[in-house]
Amino acid sequence: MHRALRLTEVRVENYRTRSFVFEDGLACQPGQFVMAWLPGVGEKPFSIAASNPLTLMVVAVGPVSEAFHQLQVGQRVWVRGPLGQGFRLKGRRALLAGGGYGVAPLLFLAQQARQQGMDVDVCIGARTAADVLLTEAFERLGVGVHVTTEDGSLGQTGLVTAATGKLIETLRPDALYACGPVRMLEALEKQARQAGVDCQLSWEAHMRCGMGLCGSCEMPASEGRLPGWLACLDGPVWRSDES
Amino acid sequence: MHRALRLTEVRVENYRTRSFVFEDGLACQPGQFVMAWLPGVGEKPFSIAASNPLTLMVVAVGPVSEAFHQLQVGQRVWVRGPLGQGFRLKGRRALLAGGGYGVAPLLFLAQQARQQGMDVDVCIGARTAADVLLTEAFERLGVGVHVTTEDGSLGQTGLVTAATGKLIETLRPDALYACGPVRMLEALEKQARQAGVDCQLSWEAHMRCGMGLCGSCEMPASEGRLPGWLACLDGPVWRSDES
Amino acid sequence: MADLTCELLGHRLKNPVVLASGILGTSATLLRRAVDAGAGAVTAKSCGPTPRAGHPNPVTVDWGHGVLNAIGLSNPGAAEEVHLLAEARHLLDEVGAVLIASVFAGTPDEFAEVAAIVATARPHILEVNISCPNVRDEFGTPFAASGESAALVTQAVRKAVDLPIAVKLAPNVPDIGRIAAAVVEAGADAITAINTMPGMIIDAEAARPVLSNRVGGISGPALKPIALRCVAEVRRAVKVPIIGTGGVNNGRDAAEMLLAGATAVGVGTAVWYGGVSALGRIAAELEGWMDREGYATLDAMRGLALR
Amino acid sequence: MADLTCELLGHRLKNPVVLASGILGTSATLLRRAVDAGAGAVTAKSCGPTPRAGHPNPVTVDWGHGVLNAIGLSNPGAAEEVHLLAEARHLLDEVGAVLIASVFAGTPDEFAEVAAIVATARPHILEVNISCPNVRDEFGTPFAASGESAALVTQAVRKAVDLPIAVKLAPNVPDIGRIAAAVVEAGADAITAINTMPGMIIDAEAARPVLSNRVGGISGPALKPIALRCVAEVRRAVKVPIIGTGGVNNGRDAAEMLLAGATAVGVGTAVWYGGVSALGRIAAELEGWMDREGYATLDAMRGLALR
Ligand SMILES: Cc1cc2nc3c(=O)[nH]c(=O)nc-3n(C[C@H](O)[C@H](O)[C@H](O)COP(=O)(O)OP(=O)(O)OC[C@H]3O[C@@H](n4cnc5c(N)ncnc54)[C@H](O)[C@@H]3O)c2cc1C
Ligand SMILES: Cc1cc2nc3c(=O)[nH]c(=O)nc-3n(C[C@H](O)[C@H](O)[C@H](O)COP(=O)(O)OP(=O)(O)OC[C@H]3O[C@@H](n4cnc5c(N)ncnc54)[C@H](O)[C@@H]3O)c2cc1C
Ligand SMILES: Cc1cc2nc3c(=O)[nH]c(=O)nc-3n(C[C@H](O)[C@H](O)[C@H](O)COP(=O)(O)O)c2cc1C
Ligand SMILES: Cc1cc2nc3c(=O)[nH]c(=O)nc-3n(C[C@H](O)[C@H](O)[C@H](O)COP(=O)(O)O)c2cc1C
Ligand code: FES
Ligand code: FES
Repeated sequence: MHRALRLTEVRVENYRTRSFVFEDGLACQPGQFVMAWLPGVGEKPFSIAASNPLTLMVVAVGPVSEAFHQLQVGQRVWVRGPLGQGFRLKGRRALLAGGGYGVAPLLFLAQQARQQGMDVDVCIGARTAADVLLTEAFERLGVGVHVTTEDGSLGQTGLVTAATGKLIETLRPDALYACGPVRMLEALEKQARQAGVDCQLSWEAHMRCGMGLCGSCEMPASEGRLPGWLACLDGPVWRSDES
Repeated sequence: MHRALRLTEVRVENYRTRSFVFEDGLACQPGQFVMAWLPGVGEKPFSIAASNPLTLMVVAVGPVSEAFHQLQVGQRVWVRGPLGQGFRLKGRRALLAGGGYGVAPLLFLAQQARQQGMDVDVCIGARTAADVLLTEAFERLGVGVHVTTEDGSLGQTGLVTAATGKLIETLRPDALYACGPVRMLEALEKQARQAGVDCQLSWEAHMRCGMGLCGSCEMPASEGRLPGWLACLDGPVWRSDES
Repeated sequence: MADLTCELLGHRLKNPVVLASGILGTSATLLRRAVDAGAGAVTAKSCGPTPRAGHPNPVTVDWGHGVLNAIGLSNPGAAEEVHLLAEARHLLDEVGAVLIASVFAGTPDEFAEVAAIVATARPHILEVNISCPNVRDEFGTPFAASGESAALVTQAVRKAVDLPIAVKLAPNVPDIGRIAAAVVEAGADAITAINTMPGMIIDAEAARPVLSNRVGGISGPALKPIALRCVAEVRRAVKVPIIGTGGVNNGRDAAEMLLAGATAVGVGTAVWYGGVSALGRIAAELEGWMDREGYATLDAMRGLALR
Repeated sequence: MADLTCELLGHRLKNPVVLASGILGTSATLLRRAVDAGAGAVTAKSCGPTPRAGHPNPVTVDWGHGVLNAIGLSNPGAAEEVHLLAEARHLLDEVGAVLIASVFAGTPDEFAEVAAIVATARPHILEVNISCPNVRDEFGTPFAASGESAALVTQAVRKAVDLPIAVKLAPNVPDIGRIAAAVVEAGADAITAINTMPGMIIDAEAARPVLSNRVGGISGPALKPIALRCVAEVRRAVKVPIIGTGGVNNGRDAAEMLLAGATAVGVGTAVWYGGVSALGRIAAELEGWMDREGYATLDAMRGLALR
């Protein structure tokens, strides 16, 4: 069943991205997601950006996400979850890498890691300066922030892998945690494997049931993932140390 | 749902009465009952004679109770419950009165009362000496036992009310607790009212659902009981202090 | 504070909670008790032409997600039922509650006879139970199974009595809307939806069905989505009032039933989960829920989920 | 140690647990995963003549006593399904598991066409889904609603393929035994009982049905007593094997299904409650239960509750 949760705060994160803070907490792990239903509009998966109070960060790109952006404080969103398998922090030193809404679950992860006293760095990749998200929020947690933009309008010029490549060498993190577009994750997986660093990657797939029943979120087998891997049930986070 | 419980002991109590001891306990109060189902035979209500391990005492009088008497140690009985409202001990001094299988829930009640350090006396009424039940079990608990038989073959001659009448005067119990045939309960209720003593009476009614749905256990309204009183839901124990 | 009053076939209910047939409806005193506990209207246990003892125990089982019952339509017969209903009418008039009688029979003609006898006790409404799943061996497939047979019974009862009649439908049909349309066409003033869904609980260790009748009717939580769907389908098919019944256990469930298009809300198995006071609690919870959600009247929410 | 092997339409299953259609049956790799997790046979997702995207989200909801779904028969179309099934057959042959294909369509002729196409992939068994409750608006009342229409589809498929066929029946009919008899008469080699029961879940605060399709099919715990009753009724009506499906969530549930007369046991929603490994766990629990209760083979317990 869905729980109808009221919004207590709507924060503008950038020109097309808002964070939605709810009245209640939800016991969950970073990397898990919820199915958020806007009655009459639709239901989509969203990563959990904070657990207490529950917070989602939504990029307006289509019907459901744009309807989200119409919501005012006091209105309700219908949520079921938490669903799926999240990240599992390991060791003392974490390197995070995200693109697009992918920084949302990483913020939650960074919060947990810092609480446990870990050293955390995050690489945030974006097309241009206007797309960069959450830098201040990470900084407030005491996380080292490394921005890359494709057009060089902020931070280092290039893809996020430019930043992570160097940081893997210099920081020697115990694991790399990432969420973002498929291409980015594929590049990061390769990078981590070559450097011999564990990685945990949150994959996006087309989700319908979110319950491991319908099969629509099956991911193609890869070097790491077994055949028949379901993003909603076995993921969204895949861990190199689980295969 | 029924729980299938195995018998660990079958005790002969008299020529037509046996106690059945089960492998498991059942959290319940004296005066509550269970519906016991013998698949292929039928299901009937039985008072709980002890809760841990669960014990029922059955008088063989018809199809279900006679099938009970065929059961051997190791066989199973299907039980649902506990159901209904039991006795509630009050004060320091309890007078119990029972006839027929009615002594079964009183034994459980006496055990609880003695554990709480109360003074307990029980009056056991029967037609003849052979029908008298559980005297030793009560004595072992340190309960004062007062037997009456209609033919005078054991104890005092007469009905159980002969004994209770005197004991109400001499013991001044805080309450009278009784289970037995309707006639006996009616007489005891009158006696208690006249003596100004609280009473708690366990009534027998025709039970089908045992769940307060079917209406078959409705008792006629009386001085004490409200109209629409259901033995399975509101009883089987009726308390003079609840009306 | 939301207004819970409800108009049902010309009668005003203090709230939409209706005690469902077969639950505590076996005596005038129990019907009155249900009203005192908070029901707006009460339905008597279904009564047939002649006395029936019903099935031997076990007749009910709570299987974890609902109750399964095969009481077997125990009833005192129509002649005796008249006294029961007359006394009930008397006890309910004292407190201004609505009495619904319920009848079943083996043929349309017999339905008419039983209805005519029972009507002499002047219940406010007559419910026609064409859907009891527990006696099919004796009476063949229930009348609720097809629009034709359902309409035949309805017509017969319609001619026999001048009371408003509600026909009670079964969920185990491919298209309940079609059957509702047929009985309304045949003269039904209202629809009660639904009766229990036929089911069987087997005890694995006993290697037997638990109920002595083997098959029984599912009620309670497991029935709710079936009932909501049936009420919605009936609502789309006909305009008459619906007594939406099945799995209502709290005020929010009652709200869902109203949102699906029910006029009033039947409650049965909730009495097992919460005692007789569940009737009044459900009405009170509904009021609280309406206040929180900003509905002032039942009309404001009725059928809203079908928009 | 009890012998769990099971003969189904000429094929030997290592255990009677069959992955039900529509659960994880959308690819060869997922079908193989279900086998690796412990299923004795697996059913592919129902496939129709042409590709279908299915309904928009929400398509499923866990409502506390079961799941309601209206996926909307998403499928790649028969032509594409042939590749999926051929690959699945290949992956399952490696481990000796049985593959059941499933088809649906809008007319008996179309059923025959789809069946003939799908049969070219040589699944071991073909399931004929005449009972999906989620597409009735598009295809009219489901074929499972009457013996006549069910028989027409069965005959058409029977003529089109030389594979053993199991016809999958719906619970929302007055007399499932009669429909089973009609399809067996028409050439069905087995019956799958049952598909989901049509239901609706309304979210009170949203004042809307949760599923975008409004109506969906009930599966899981709430369906179990309906399924057991249907299996028992089908068992009494016909002699062919039954794949008993509905609400089986543990080994004891599987035992109940076998005691009701099922030959094999379909499992779907348990995968939500317990993950894919539920399939193997159910088989293992059934074995443990049989050992404790003293059944050496499935035959020893099959239909025992109907004595
Ligand atoms: C596990 C998981 C977690 C997710 N977490 C989040 C989250 O935290 N925040 C969030 O905003 N979204 C998240 N998404 C994506 C989200 O579920 C929706 O897909 C997204 O909101 C678009 O839905 P829509 O109905 O608005 O538009 P749709 O009609 O579904 O999409 C419109 C178009 O935008 C494209 N698109 C989809 N997502 C994006 C994107 N992020 N950036 C650019 N184009 C896109 C689609 O491919 C399509 O072409 C997550 C998805 C998954 C599977
Ligand atoms: C709340 C409650 C608690 C009960 N507790 C017990 C209990 O602890 N032990 C117990 O043995 N029974 C108890 N009973 C009675 C029991 O439920 C059955 O009624 C009894 O076992 C007879 O059932 P039967 O199927 O064997 O015979 P039935 O066919 O039901 O009865 C056979 C005949 O015996 C008569 N009869 C029923 N009970 C008795 C009796 N006790 N003495 C003499 N005649 C009787 C009946 O009126 C009938 O004429 C209790 C009943 C209730 C309502
Ligand atoms: C014990 C029991 C007895 C019932 N007897 C009858 C009956 O006699 N006539 C009838 O029309 N419905 C009868 N029903 C069905 C109920 O009236 C109601 O339709 C059904 O239980 C669904 O509602 P619920 O889920 O609130 O119980 C009975 C139900 C139960 C549980
Ligand atoms: C998400 C989902 C999708 C389903 N899709 C199909 C389908 O495509 N074809 C079919 O015949 N049955 C389908 N079913 C019904 C199942 O095969 C099964 O009959 C039903 O779920 C009851 O079994 P269960 O309680 O074990 O889930 C589906 C069920 C679910 C839950
Ligand atoms: S979304 Fe249905 S299985 Fe993952
Ligand atoms: S036995 Fe059914 S109400 Fe008491």
